[in-house]
Amino acid sequence: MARRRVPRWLAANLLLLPAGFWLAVFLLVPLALVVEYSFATRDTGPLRVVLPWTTRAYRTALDPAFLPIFGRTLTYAGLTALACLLLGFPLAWFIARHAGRFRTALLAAVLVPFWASYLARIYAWKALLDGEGLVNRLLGLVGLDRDGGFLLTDGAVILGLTYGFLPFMVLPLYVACERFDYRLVEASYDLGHGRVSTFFRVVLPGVWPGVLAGSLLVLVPAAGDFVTPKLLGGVDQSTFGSVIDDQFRGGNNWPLGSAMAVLLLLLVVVVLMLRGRRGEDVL
Amino acid sequence: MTDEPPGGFHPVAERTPDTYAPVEVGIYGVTKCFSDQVAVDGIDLQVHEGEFFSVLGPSGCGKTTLLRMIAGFADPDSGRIELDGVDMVGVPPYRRDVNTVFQSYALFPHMTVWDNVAYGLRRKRLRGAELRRRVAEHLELVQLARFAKRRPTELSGGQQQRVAIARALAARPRLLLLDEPLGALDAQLRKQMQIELMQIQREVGTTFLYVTHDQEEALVLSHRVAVMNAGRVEQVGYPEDVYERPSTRFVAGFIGTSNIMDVKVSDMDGEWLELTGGGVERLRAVLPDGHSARHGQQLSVTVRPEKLHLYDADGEEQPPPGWCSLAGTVADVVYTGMSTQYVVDVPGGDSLVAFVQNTRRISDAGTPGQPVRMAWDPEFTVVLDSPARGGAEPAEAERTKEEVH
Amino acid sequence: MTDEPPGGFHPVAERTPDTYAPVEVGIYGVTKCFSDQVAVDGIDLQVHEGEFFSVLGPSGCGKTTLLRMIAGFADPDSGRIELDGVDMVGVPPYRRDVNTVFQSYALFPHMTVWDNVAYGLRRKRLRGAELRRRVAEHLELVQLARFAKRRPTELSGGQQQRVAIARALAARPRLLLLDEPLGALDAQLRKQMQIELMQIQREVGTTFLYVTHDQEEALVLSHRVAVMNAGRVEQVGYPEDVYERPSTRFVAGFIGTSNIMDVKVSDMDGEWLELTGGGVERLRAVLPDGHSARHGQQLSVTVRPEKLHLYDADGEEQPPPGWCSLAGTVADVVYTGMSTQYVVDVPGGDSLVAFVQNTRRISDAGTPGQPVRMAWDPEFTVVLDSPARGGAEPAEAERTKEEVH
Amino acid sequence: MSQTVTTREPATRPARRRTGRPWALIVAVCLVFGFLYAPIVWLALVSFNDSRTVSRFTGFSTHWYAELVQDERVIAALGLTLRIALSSAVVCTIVGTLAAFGLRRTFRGRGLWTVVLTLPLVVPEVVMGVSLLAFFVKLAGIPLGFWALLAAHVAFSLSFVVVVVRSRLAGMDTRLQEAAADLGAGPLTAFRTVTLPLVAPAIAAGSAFAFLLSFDDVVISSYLTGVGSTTLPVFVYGQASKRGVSPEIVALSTAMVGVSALLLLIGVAVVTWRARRVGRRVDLTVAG
Amino acid sequence: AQGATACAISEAPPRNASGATNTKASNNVAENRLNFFNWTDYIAKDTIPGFEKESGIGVTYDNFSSNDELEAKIATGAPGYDLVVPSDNFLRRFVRTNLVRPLDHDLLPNLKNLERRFREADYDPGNRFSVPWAWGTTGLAYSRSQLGTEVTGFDAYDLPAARGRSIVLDEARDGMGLGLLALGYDPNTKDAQQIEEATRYLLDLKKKIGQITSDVVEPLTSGQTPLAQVYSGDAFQAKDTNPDLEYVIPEEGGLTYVDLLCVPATAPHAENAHRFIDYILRPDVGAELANTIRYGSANTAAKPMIDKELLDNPMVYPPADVLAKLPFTKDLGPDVEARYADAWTKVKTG
Ligand SMILES: Nc1ncnc2c1ncn2[C@@H]1O[C@H](COP(=O)(O)OP(=O)(O)OP(=O)(O)O)[C@@H](O)[C@H]1O
Ligand SMILES: Nc1ncnc2c1ncn2[C@@H]1O[C@H](COP(=O)(O)OP(=O)(O)OP(=O)(O)O)[C@@H](O)[C@H]1O
Ligand SMILES: NCCCCN
Ligand SMILES: [Mg+2]
Ligand SMILES: [Mg+2]
Repeated sequence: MARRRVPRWLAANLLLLPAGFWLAVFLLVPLALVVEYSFATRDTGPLRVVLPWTTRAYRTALDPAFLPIFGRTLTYAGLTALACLLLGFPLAWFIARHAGRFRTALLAAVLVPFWASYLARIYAWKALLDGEGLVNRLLGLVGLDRDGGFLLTDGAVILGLTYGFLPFMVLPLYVACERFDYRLVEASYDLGHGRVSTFFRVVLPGVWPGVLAGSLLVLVPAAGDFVTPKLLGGVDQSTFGSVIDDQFRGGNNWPLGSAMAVLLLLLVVVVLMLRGRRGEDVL
Repeated sequence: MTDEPPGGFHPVAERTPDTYAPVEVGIYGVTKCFSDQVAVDGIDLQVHEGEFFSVLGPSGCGKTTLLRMIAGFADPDSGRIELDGVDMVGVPPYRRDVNTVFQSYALFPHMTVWDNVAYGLRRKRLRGAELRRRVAEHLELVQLARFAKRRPTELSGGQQQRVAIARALAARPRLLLLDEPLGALDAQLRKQMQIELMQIQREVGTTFLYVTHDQEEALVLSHRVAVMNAGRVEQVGYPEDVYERPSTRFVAGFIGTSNIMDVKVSDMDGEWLELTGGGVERLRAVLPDGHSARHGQQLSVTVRPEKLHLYDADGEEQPPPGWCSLAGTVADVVYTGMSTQYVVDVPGGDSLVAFVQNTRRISDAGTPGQPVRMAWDPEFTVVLDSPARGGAEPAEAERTKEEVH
Repeated sequence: MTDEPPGGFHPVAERTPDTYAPVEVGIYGVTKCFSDQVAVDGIDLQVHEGEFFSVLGPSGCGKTTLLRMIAGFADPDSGRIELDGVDMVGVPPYRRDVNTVFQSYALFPHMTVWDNVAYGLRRKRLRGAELRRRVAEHLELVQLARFAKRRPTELSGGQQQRVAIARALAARPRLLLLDEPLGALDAQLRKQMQIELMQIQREVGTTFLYVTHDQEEALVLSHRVAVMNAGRVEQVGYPEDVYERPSTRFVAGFIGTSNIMDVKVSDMDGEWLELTGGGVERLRAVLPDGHSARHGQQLSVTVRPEKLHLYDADGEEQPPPGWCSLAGTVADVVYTGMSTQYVVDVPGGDSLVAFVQNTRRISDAGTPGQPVRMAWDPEFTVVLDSPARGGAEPAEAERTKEEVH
Repeated sequence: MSQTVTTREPATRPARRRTGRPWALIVAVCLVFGFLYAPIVWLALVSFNDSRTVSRFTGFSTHWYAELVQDERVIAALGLTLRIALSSAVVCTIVGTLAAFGLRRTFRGRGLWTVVLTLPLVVPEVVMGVSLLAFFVKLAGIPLGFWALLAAHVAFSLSFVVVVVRSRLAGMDTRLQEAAADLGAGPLTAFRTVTLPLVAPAIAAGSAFAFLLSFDDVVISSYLTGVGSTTLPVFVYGQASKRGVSPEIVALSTAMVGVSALLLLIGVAVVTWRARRVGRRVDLTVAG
Repeated sequence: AQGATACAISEAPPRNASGATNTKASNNVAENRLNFFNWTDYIAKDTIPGFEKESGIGVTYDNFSSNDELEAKIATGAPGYDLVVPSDNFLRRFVRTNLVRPLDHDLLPNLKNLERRFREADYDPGNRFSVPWAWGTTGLAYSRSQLGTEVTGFDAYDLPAARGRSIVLDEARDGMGLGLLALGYDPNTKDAQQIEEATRYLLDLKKKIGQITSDVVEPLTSGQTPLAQVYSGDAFQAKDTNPDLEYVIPEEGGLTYVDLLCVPATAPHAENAHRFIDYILRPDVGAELANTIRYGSANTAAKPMIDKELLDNPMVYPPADVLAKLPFTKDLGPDVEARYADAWTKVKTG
């Protein structure tokens, strides 16, 4: 009757097998093609490996000229994640702690607007942010309007990104808040810490997995999104994602686009490898 | 009753609270309901500065709820709570100079034991060496110095509870609320901690509001004790008042073991009542001050098991004349270490309990089935406030009442 | 020692376990370490079928860890655990006919009280009316019938604990592990629950392995008791063995209050030892079976506080001749309800504790500063196994040892 | 009680009655919902606009809705998109939840798995689209269309499910699983009765993500749509780049939001009703 | 040194020698089907139903929104399309990489209906691979009321009302073309120096404009932008809803673009594709198409049936002197094309 238990590593790997299979076939193998292409010689036709092998694409990709774009990408993504956190936390906290039996309904209500086509939503924002748009007119009432509206500004891009990615912050945060033991807040108040101190010392660490997950889910796709900046941003809205996109579209430079993508992946892999123990449970 | 100067004899002089000290915690007509139930039901209590005040009561009687309102985690539905004379309604917990040892510990899981204890001190702007000293001191107090770097999940239940105590104590508030702070500790450590808590309380002069389910603990540690039941306070008084002169049937049944008998007044002789019932041959009791009784009145009386003396039914030693006494049969003998507990069936279907200290080896004790005579000095017969109720056990009866809400 | 038939006198016949019954739980040389510490250190224990077996020990001594290994949540690092003669290594918890009342309750937060209790029964394929009957029965047992629809978070601490008990009991396993199951209950309810648990145990014949920090509870409920310290078992035996004849200094100090004295053998007379030390005028003790002593040997002896008699130092009543006796001064008098505890300073700087049952009103008691004489029958002097150690308190000393790991 | 005279300074500020509700929080929540629904309200207004332009309101009309229901291509695209989104959400939920559980405790290789499962978040959309296109057509010989789209959508949505479910699992009280095992629940039963209900919010969130990501994807899908299988976003994007967002699409968006809001309300009603009924059942159980 | 390797992404082996002029086209799959891949909203209502009715061939009609999307699909080899509509610059790349098959002129008797200019165009002389679907020009669209003046050339980007709100197309050759034309250079120049100057000019222009994007219709109709470089067809789409708009070919010149029907090398129903091409070359069909999409028609025979108003519109059918300033985008070979691409990347990211 005594029977050895399935060892933990085996159980874990079995559970991971379907995901691993899927990603190996539909992500890693295709990415291998990208890696191959990144070492090819440039040609104007797509999807052809053109010899000789060269690292030229990598040299171009590492050109410091791309640094400002990299910086802008991070700024967009970072500010978007921050904005999502600032907007998402009150929402998540409220739903988790005060919404009672309307929890699910409110959560779903966060997602409902996303049934509208992405482009339709963005165009709606364009209209709202325009010089003649509602936002500008409302702000005009308090003298905060801006000539020509807020369209084609970095602010508009961040707003658009925030709008698009907010659910990706709210849901993980909600999940974390719902699990959070509110008695710890009471303990903190009890020991004399006010709301702000308690938030940073007890609540935030308590919901940290959710913050991490949400930030990851917002930060990374926001950094890769180039459609939103293109539609809402001004002239200088090139992001790392859009540069890569440009290299593929218009047949500009497929090996360069591939090389940049490979570098981006490497960067993320390194960051993941170096992340702290605390994050390991989430990412 | 609560503000009277000490009435009874007080065995340990330095334990006497200064009942003329200002009121630190004033609870006036406080009521708190949950959706379907009254958890705290119109409580009035005043705790004085520097007092060690205990609240005793059955599970679910509203002790934790009361403490939560004092700490500020919940607002009373009606009534008023004053700390130091100031109405506390609307004052958030972190502005009250009150700390709590939580029944569920509520330790911060993401902090080490050390950081948990330091948490309240940081708020008080303690830094560097001073902070380290205070934390170390309190960790030593609860014998956890070597666990400083662990996380709460890596501790045993008792160890966690000790961290909770250290954390609340370290902040040295004016008022400390302790919600069954020693519940998870073994008797040995518990006794040590009791002594530590008492010493700290006497030294620092912090007012303690102490919830416990251990009656002995309450009696030993406290200046005064309140006994709660189903959201109400049934009796407030000095430990020996509550123990020796329980005012209600509930208190008598709840504190220690009580032999409660439903009897009838058959005669009155000055302050002495002659009673019949419970199979006792001659039952007498002193009428409590301020009470009156009439002939034929139904009453409940009680006598503590340790006041009962056991005599061999046919032995030569017999109770002194004038004692209340009755014959019975030993039904059960339970060895409890320090003493042995005899359950004696008496005529009429009831049974009484007597404690006999094990001053001898236990093999000297009686055995089940043995006929015995029980007797006690009538001055230990205590007349209870509340009228006799149905045959239910007191605690049971209270719970049933609770269900009415 | 564990498999010997009952040796001492047993006050309550029906409580005698059938120690010839098959071994239900066999623990052989079990050790369990956490990263930096040995939690369970080579334990050997056998619990028999139908036995009510208690484990007592200080906070953090490894009780919960031991239970977790029996339940199957953790595997021993070395050693073997057998249930019903079958080696359990590798058998998952759900294949062991064992249920646990968790120290931390571990109630399912997403289920009502009712569903929590029904959980184990559903796993046993109980459905419909039968299921409802069993759940209702157990909810009534723990007096929570009216809370059936609540979630655990809406209950008081004691109520949660009762749900945990009902949940584990309802499944009626062959072996029930109870980890401080009554810790959060008031004394009244606790006593009721003790009786219920005992009745259930006797009725159903389930083997109980019971962890408690309440010594009296252990002594009252159990067939046998094991005392643990720092991951090891210090003594296993019948309750009165452990209480009256503690074999180590630790057990003596841990169970009840003990007066421990470090003494020297000054003479030997058959089985009687003449000892000097502790300021006692004539100190005698019986050498335990199987032990030897030599002249001049250092020993520790103990005497229980309830065995001590107090005499007015200059009163006319004096101890019987032949008794051990010494003079001292009352240092503290603590009222504990049923009895009063006297702390008496004796020559040499030590102090001894005596319990006197409050058979009289407490105002009759002595007062601090009063000179007294203490005496006891030498047959109650108990010689301890372990050699005398430094001046530290026993429990303290053990904890220090614990630190060595 | 007459001794309540205090001469010392009050220890706390003067009492101020606290109201029961967290008003500041409620205001914040309303503002966030305002932010979320502002463009939707605008779309709804425009969808009833008489004229073709989406910027000037010229009169009320349901004209665009009428046009919409007649547009077979939009309806077909919507049908395909919904089928893919639902399938993708189902696959992602199952596969992703399993993976999240696999990563729950440490074991050798967890770091590597984590990296692999995070990668899809990072791969730029074009790169993913192009490489998958090459993979399907050149390497695997899988025809473009439903299955290719599904495979791709699952590949890029999977991480979302994994991340959300993992964040819920992190630090979940393992004692509850132990309690379930203790009461005789095997791993599957314990999972179904205890773990699953507790992680359900995260799983639901994850599947919602998977659905929305698939439902809204343009870039990757545009490379993988096969002959006769255009998804709605790809169709809309094509149209928009030609002549802006058509009022028809605005009408469609409004209708989708309207329908999902309606479904939501029905769902709430059903759940509330069921909860009441279950409550009553337990009532009876207790009574009887 | 361009060679296909054995690796995964490799050039599909040419199915036929690219030199052949007249190859027999037949269906690989015996099916009455045609898979047609075209730009969104780029067809007349009756074009497909008419063809289906007449030929008995069922048409699957799908849309794409950029040449790149189309190229990627065609390039992988087997997406199943029989007929696609790349723009002229992409057709040249398709031809160079053997992605399209030569047309079987025997199956295209109506080829004769084509205007001469499109029979000899240097993107595909002799219509070996393609037949024009529609053509248009790159120019400027503007809002007269917003700018308050007529626009004649690229100096309109300096108008105060246009500052920060105007648009340049996000397409390498069109965008660079704007720079080259503004500086008076040939938009098909191979001169590295001129390309470099145009880059600098555009970087400078960037400071004045609002966006670089190809999505111009929406901003123009809604009035968000008062000035944009546009394809003529898009301009008319926008003008449909916003009559305030005007389209002008700047005096510096512009480019002519043609969207071309061609048959991918892998087409399963090549013969059916030819039947469709021939159908579209019919005067009535061509005219209906032109009247609907309002792009220029290359079908001379259809002219009589095209709306007078369209024919007379110089913006759709510019007079000869203007046409002379509107060259086709030429294939400049891989190296120069790459130079344009890099320059454009620099403009966008700089
Ligand atoms: N997960 C863990 N990691 C590290 N140490 C642990 C862990 N769990 C328990 N310990 C340590 O092992 C020892 C034994 O713990 P255990 O929980 O068995 O004690 P216990 O006897 O049940 O105590 P208590 O009466 O306080 O509940 C303690 O010192 C504790 O700190
Ligand atoms: N959140 C809640 N919702 C509903 N009822 C509650 C809630 N919290 C407590 N109660 C109920 O209020 C009553 C009083 O609870 P409280 O926690 O004050 O009891 P307690 O005296 O502390 O008991 P214990 O000794 O068991 O901890 C109990 O009957 C409990 O079930
Ligand atoms: N239909 C417009 C295509 C433009 C290509 N350059
Ligand atoms: Mg409580
Ligand atoms: Mg424990």
